[in-house]
Amino acid sequence: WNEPLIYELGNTRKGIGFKENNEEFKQILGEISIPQNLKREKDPDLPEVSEIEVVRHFTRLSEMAYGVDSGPVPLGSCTMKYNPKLSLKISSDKRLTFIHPLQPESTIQGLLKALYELQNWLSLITGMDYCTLHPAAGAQGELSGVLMIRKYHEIKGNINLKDEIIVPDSAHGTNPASAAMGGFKTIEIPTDESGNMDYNAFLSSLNERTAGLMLTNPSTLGLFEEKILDVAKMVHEKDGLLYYDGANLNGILGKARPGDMGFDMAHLNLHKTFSTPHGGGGPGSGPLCIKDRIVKDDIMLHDLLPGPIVIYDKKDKMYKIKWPGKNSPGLMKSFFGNVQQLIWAYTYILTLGPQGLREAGEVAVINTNYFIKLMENSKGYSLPYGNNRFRKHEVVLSAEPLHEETGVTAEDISKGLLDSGFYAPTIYFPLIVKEALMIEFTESETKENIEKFANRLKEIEDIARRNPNEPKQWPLNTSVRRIDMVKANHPKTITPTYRANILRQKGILGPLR
Amino acid sequence: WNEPLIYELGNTRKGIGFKENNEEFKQILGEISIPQNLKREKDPDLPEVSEIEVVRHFTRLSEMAYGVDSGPVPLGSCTMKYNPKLSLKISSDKRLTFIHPLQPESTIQGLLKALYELQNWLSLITGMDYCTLHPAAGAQGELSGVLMIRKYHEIKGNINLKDEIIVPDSAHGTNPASAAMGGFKTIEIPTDESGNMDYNAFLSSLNERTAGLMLTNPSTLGLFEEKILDVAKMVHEKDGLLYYDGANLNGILGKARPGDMGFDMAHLNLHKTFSTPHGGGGPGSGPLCIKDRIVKDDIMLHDLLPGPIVIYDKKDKMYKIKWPGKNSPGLMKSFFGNVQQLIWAYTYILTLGPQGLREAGEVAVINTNYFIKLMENSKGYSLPYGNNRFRKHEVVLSAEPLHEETGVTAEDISKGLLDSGFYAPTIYFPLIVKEALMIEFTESETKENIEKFANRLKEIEDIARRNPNEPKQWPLNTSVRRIDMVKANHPKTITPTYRANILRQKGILGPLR
Amino acid sequence: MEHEWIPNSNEQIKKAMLDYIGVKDVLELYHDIPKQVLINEEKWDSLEIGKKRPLDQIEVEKIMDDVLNNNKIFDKSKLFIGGGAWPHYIPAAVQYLAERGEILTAYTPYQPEISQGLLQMLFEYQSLISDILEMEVVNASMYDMASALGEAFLMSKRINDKSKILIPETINPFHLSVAKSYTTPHEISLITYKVDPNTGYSDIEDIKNKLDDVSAIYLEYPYQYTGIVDINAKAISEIAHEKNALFIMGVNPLSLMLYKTPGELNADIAVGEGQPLGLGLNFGGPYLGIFATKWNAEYVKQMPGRLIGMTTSIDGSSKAFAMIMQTREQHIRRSKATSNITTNSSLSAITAAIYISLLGKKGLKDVAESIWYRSHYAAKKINSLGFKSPLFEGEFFGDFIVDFNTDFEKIRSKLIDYGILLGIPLNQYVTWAKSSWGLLSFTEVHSKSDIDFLLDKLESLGGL
Amino acid sequence: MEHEWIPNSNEQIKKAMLDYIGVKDVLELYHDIPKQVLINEEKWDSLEIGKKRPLDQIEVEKIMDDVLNNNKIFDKSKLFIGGGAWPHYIPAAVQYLAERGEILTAYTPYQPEISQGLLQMLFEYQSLISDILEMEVVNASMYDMASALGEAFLMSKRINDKSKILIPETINPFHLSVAKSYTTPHEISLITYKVDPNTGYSDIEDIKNKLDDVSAIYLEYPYQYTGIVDINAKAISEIAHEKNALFIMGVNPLSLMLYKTPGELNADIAVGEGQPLGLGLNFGGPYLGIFATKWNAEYVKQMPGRLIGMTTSIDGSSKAFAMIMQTREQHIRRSKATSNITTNSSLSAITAAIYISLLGKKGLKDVAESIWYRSHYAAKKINSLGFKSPLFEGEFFGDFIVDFNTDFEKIRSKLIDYGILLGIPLNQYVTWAKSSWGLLSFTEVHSKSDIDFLLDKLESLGGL
Repeated sequence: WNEPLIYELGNTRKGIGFKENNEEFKQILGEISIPQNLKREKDPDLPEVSEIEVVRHFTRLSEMAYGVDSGPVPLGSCTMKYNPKLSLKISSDKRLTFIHPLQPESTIQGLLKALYELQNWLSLITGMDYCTLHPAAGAQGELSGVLMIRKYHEIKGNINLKDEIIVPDSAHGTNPASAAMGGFKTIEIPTDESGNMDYNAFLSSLNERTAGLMLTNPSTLGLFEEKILDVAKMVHEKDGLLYYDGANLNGILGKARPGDMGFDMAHLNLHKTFSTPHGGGGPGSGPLCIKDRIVKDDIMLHDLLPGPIVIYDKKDKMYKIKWPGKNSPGLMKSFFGNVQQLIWAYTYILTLGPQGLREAGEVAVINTNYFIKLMENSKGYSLPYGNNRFRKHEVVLSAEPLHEETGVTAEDISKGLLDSGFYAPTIYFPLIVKEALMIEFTESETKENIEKFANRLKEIEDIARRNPNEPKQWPLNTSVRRIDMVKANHPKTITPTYRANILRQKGILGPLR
Repeated sequence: WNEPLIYELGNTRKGIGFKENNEEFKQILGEISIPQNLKREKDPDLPEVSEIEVVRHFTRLSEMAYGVDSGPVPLGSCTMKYNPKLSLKISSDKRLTFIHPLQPESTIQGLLKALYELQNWLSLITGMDYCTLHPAAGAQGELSGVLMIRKYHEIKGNINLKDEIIVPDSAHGTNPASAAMGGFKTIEIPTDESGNMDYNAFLSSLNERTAGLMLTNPSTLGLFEEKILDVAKMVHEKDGLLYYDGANLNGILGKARPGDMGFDMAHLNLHKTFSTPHGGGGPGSGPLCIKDRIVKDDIMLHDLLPGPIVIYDKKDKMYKIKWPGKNSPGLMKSFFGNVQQLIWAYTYILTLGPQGLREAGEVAVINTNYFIKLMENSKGYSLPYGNNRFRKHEVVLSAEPLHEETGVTAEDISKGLLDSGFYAPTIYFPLIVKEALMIEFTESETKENIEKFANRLKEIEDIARRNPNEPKQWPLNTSVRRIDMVKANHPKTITPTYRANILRQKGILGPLR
Repeated sequence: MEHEWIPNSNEQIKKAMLDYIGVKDVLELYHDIPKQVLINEEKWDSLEIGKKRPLDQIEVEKIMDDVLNNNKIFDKSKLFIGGGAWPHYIPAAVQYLAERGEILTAYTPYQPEISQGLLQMLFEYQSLISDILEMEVVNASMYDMASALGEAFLMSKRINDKSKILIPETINPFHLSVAKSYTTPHEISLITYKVDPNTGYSDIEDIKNKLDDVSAIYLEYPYQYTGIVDINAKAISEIAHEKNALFIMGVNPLSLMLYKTPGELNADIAVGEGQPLGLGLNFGGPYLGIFATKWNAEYVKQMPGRLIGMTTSIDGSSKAFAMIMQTREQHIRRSKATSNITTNSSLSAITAAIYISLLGKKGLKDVAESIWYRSHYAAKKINSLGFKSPLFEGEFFGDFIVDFNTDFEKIRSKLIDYGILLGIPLNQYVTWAKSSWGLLSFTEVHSKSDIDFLLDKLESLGGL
Repeated sequence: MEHEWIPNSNEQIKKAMLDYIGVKDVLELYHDIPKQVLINEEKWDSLEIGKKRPLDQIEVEKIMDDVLNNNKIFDKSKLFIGGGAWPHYIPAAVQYLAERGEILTAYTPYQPEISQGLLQMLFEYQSLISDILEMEVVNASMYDMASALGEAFLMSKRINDKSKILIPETINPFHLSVAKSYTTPHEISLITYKVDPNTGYSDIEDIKNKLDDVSAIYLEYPYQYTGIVDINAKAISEIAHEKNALFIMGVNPLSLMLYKTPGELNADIAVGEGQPLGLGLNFGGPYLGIFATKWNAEYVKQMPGRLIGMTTSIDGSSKAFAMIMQTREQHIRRSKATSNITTNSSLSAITAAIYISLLGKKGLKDVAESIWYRSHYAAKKINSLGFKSPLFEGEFFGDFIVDFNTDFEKIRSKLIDYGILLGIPLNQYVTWAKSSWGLLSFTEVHSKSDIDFLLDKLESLGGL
């Protein structure tokens, strides 16, 4: 398809309307009267199209999109697993979607019970004591954790001293960004040969200013941090808190728990480990779980949670919401949380049970290592860091050998994968690997697809050697060829909205300056 | 996509199962005990795949299908209008889908009331007195009508005499087929120059053997039968019944009613006039409406209806179902009817009201004649029969001029339309038009799409003149090129099922003889 | 009247189009309709159609909420009722996939090149059913089992031109009515053979006495109104073939996961109800008529309905699907066609294909076993409450008759108050049943606690 | 444990893969995890997670039916409650389209060539919102309005490095809490300005007294906890710009169909709640944070979140869409990024785009007018029942406060028996309200008869 913009479908028709609805009110109240200086001057230039045109437009656009329902999406660190239609059906049930966020607790006991149980399940899965289901996404879960770290030191009177957060150089970008949003400096620790955080560098970065450490484990390299217990002990000795980035939980699901490793807090990405759909970029949900401890006097760490928790009031025999109190940094978003996602995850855990969750984790790990073995003899792709170690949920290959030999880049390889009906891996990340291809199949991929993927990578390698120019032309089979990113970002041509385009054409808008 | 067969995805995995469910019963009842000579010997060779594989398989296959949601489907006589998602939502509501067909009437008063109203609405729309919502599709509605004609003459003691049904040569194939299934001979009447049924031929075919007449009005040529009142009078004089094929009702919706034209019975195709989806070939729904009259003594025509009707019992103040009695030919299918389709049509009529239905009919007619005007000056396509007459819901163009000039056929033209993102018209029908292109836009098509369609037809004409071989190669943009129909139908290669294919490969199955 | 479902209903657009056509008024386009017939706007608009005015979608949803809420809404796990349509579990993925617009809003795939996906789905339906039935030819669907049966009888007559068809006494009465409608014009007489009042199995001797000029013997398997799986199936097949009659079976695809198949039993034609394969109850429709026949050219030629075949593109480069044997069909053969059917139940067939694919061999067998276990558990337990249960002693699957010793309709009414819909009062539908007989049904949707709840309530009604 | 959601969970497949890898047991793949940390199977399987065992899908649906049925289920037309999330009519086509798998199960479009459809939808969302707001730059979404507001305040600080932000006394208290969480680490102080107790409009004089070192003035428009549309919007904008402060608005996209837009009012940043654009209430989420800014390079550079831009393919032959200005984002800029946001609310944004497209200009205006009419009708009628309604005299849209002279919570409880959920007991959330005040809300889902039903019940409670 080459689908026009919805604007180009015109503005001469009629969409869904409710005009008739107002006639009886008009008879009683007369015309709408709005103070002149509050009245909008000109109706917006919105399209006016009929229902069938909208249905066709978005049907066709959706066919030009690619999700897990279309085929493998081996984006590393994104854990794109199957999103069960069972959960879709339940989480879009109107008995859920029309519950108002400020409904009295007595009217939503069924829902609160489920959310209460979900808190408990996530606590058990992570080895923690409390979970708030509040954060709207993983990154917000991180920020929540960072704000708790801040509050922790503030309550202890140390906030002026404690201004550094340690992050390994293989970390997701959100870690340093969250630390910064929480007002901390980040101290980056390099990765050693075996793929662990460099322990000596870590030790020498650790000091009185250390407010905490943020760690993804297994790391973005798919490797488990072998010295984690030592690291935890050292950070705790400096009264730092350990934050666990749950993005990669699928790699140890049912095998190890952050709470048992010494972490004080952890967020979970429900769209990763717990199968909620990513919707092309969100919404997500990032529950934050913590291991309780005394902060100071009678203030416990769970008092610092920046979100509500559901509690069971034994006296009243009902579930209630406990909103954060004065020791909390405050809320992170309006209302309880992203409840559709929470209910989705609830059904996922309910269906699989502990046995199924463990199976999911194990098969995800088997899939990764099976793929690595398939690629073992390939000369074009190397396996940097801990070359002899098994990976967990994901693996980062480097296309640097192929790049050096032929000039073909990780990006070219990606486009070649698109052409064969796969989505591409995460590329150029983590930054410490050159020409990185970060690949995660999850437990949802079939053995056959993993083999096809490996074969395609090898085929690309062959093509690159035979004709290094060919990959530069890819993709060929997608709805559009490679895209002009210079034009996309140039002040004279940048077009973030159709309105900007029109106003520029009319000469009303100049370059973006 | 080139999607493998579901069988080719393998049989090594696990689908959705309910194994656990039986454990507690097994403990009570032991293993399942089935008499040896009733036991299936070998499990069927069904695929065993995981849920994600099924979801991807059918997602991809659906992207290789084309419905009204994808773009214009101008199939003449099929009335492919927009299928509102509003109606989809309501008709697939589980409050409807889990009503058992033999539930007590007292438990389904809401539903029966709606069906009762729908009967009345359809009666008013067709100008009839009674409707049964029973037939499963238009063709079954026709057969129901034919069986009523049969019963009518039987009750009057004339069935041995009355063995002919008159049908014009422009009729849908279902008319003669239904007449034959009802045990009648069909007498075909040619079409005259102006597109009407040849009146003299009609008169000379009319005789004492005439049991009835089946007529589509407007005809498949999109033309209104101008002498309909005379025709009706003449048939009635011979004690024949007039059957109205409702396939083309959209052409006169809100403007004329079969009951007012002298028809005794009419079926409606809910998937045509009343927007229920066609689902790639059904299910449909073909309510049969009749104008009541005395058959004999106290037997009325409505007593002959081969399906239930909903009545309102004023005494009991409840809606009840009246099943056909002894004067009816019997039922046409199990249970009440295709109720999902009925409720869909109910919501459609409810939304539009009489004004909206009339608007739908008018715009459908405007669309047709606008298209005809656009094509007026084209030399390659002619407008046979009633060249100066306005069409109603559809038009039949003949590509015979282009064919004679260039050898390019209606089929080639169709394939050229597919290549440009349109579905093709109905072709080679009606049989009385050479190289027929039977085109119906319905009221759902935009002016712009009609123009694009006309332009594409003219473009194809140009291409045909410039390079007559090119159209023979079409389609180029579809998932498969032209298909080997000889292989498809040959006794040695015919493959109606995967099982047949496998058994043939194993040498167990020979040619189909 | 401008409407969101009618793109060109905008007055300006319409005016532009009418101008271009060269007419002043839309009425001119209807000038060939006799004046006496033409309805004027005012009259039409005043008809009691809908609410006599267009409604907003929001109003429609409100009204439809009323329509649906004004019924007694039973939880599906409290529906213990079958008799030709059964409550089953439908995985969420089934509805999601079947409702995708490209499938839902497609027409019959007359243009195969652009409809390969649709054709492949239908081919897969035919294939999956074929494997369940062990018969090599399956068509792309009929309306439902009843009409499929009517067509099977007509096909039998076309094949051997004999005029009698033997049918069982305990045949589904709806099927019987439809079969009569279909066969009456073709002078086929339907002759009933008896079943044994103790076992519910067919009376072989009675069949043997009625074999003159028999075109076919029909066996319902299981009998939908007794649940009995007839142990004489093989014997009947042999009797039929000895007399050069056809053996026609009416099947439940789920029971075939456990019981002998039409293929094993050498049936010539098999029909069946596909509703259990992922379709709702829908107060009676749409369902899915299964129609299968043997690998025999004469049979296939006489078969009604649409057939999809696998072939290749002309250049042989890729597999392809298309409608085959179209010369049997009405749009080509007209009055000589094997049937008038055109629109069938394609979407139901696709739904069934999705359902079967999702469950696979093991899942389908699970369902069949669940049905067996639940019905046998319930029959046994109800018996222990002091009722004759099951009434017939033969092998049964899913459904069975209980003699409640008192008016069954009364028991049923009482249970409705507990949200339970229990079975079918047989004597309202068939002459051979007493008013104390109820036909009960159990499937995988009923958990043990659902059944125990029913038993408990039944017991509490004991004094009735 | 074989499972339908884990294709390779079959024991034979796993064994083959493990063999190929060269390990005996899956545990070998975890050998780098310290023994103290590794959980053994038995322990894990005994944890109280789910029902401690895998469930069939049929069991899950039963349990979830219980979860959903154990709530009081209100018909949406009986929900007279807003305060930041409102019941609205969602056309069926919205949900159908947004749930299509290719959209629902997609990731962030990192590979634009294969995700043009997704990118175009997001671009259309940005564009449609841009036209409603009359602001040229809109991002691809934030989590919700509250978090968008927090980010707006941080952005303001980044732009002018001043430390005070003025906020209205009647700000949505949830927004306030979130804004504090976001701004506290960055030493921004949020200073409240007063509203007039009679009109509900902002107190301009109070604002003028607090302008020292002000980074931005924030106006909620309408105030979600009073429904008042502030007549001083223009004046505040001018005051802010005079002091080189930013003018930040918090809007409801529906009210903007009738009232002056952020563009007209010269706002620098606008945030808003997109929930009214086709999203459910969902007990609080997911919603849709709208974030817009002016055509100003510095602003765009400091803007948080993802931006989609229209461009062309490299050869210029076709239009194309891609993520732009990515150097602001965390995956590239890390600790220097404008925000840590990555996963946002794309599907909500797409849903809003579908909703806006379906209604179009006229339809959206219909909705806005419906809200205006219904709320004004209700306010007037409630007043005639003898309550102070509306409490504030200023212009209002949709929501308004009524003083019921008695504990509002009691009135609300009584009405629940009639299936009505009436408004928010304000004093549970804000300090400036009395216990007799309730915040009521009316939208297009309430027909006149729904409102009259409420009035009738309210009247019947008169003696309370």
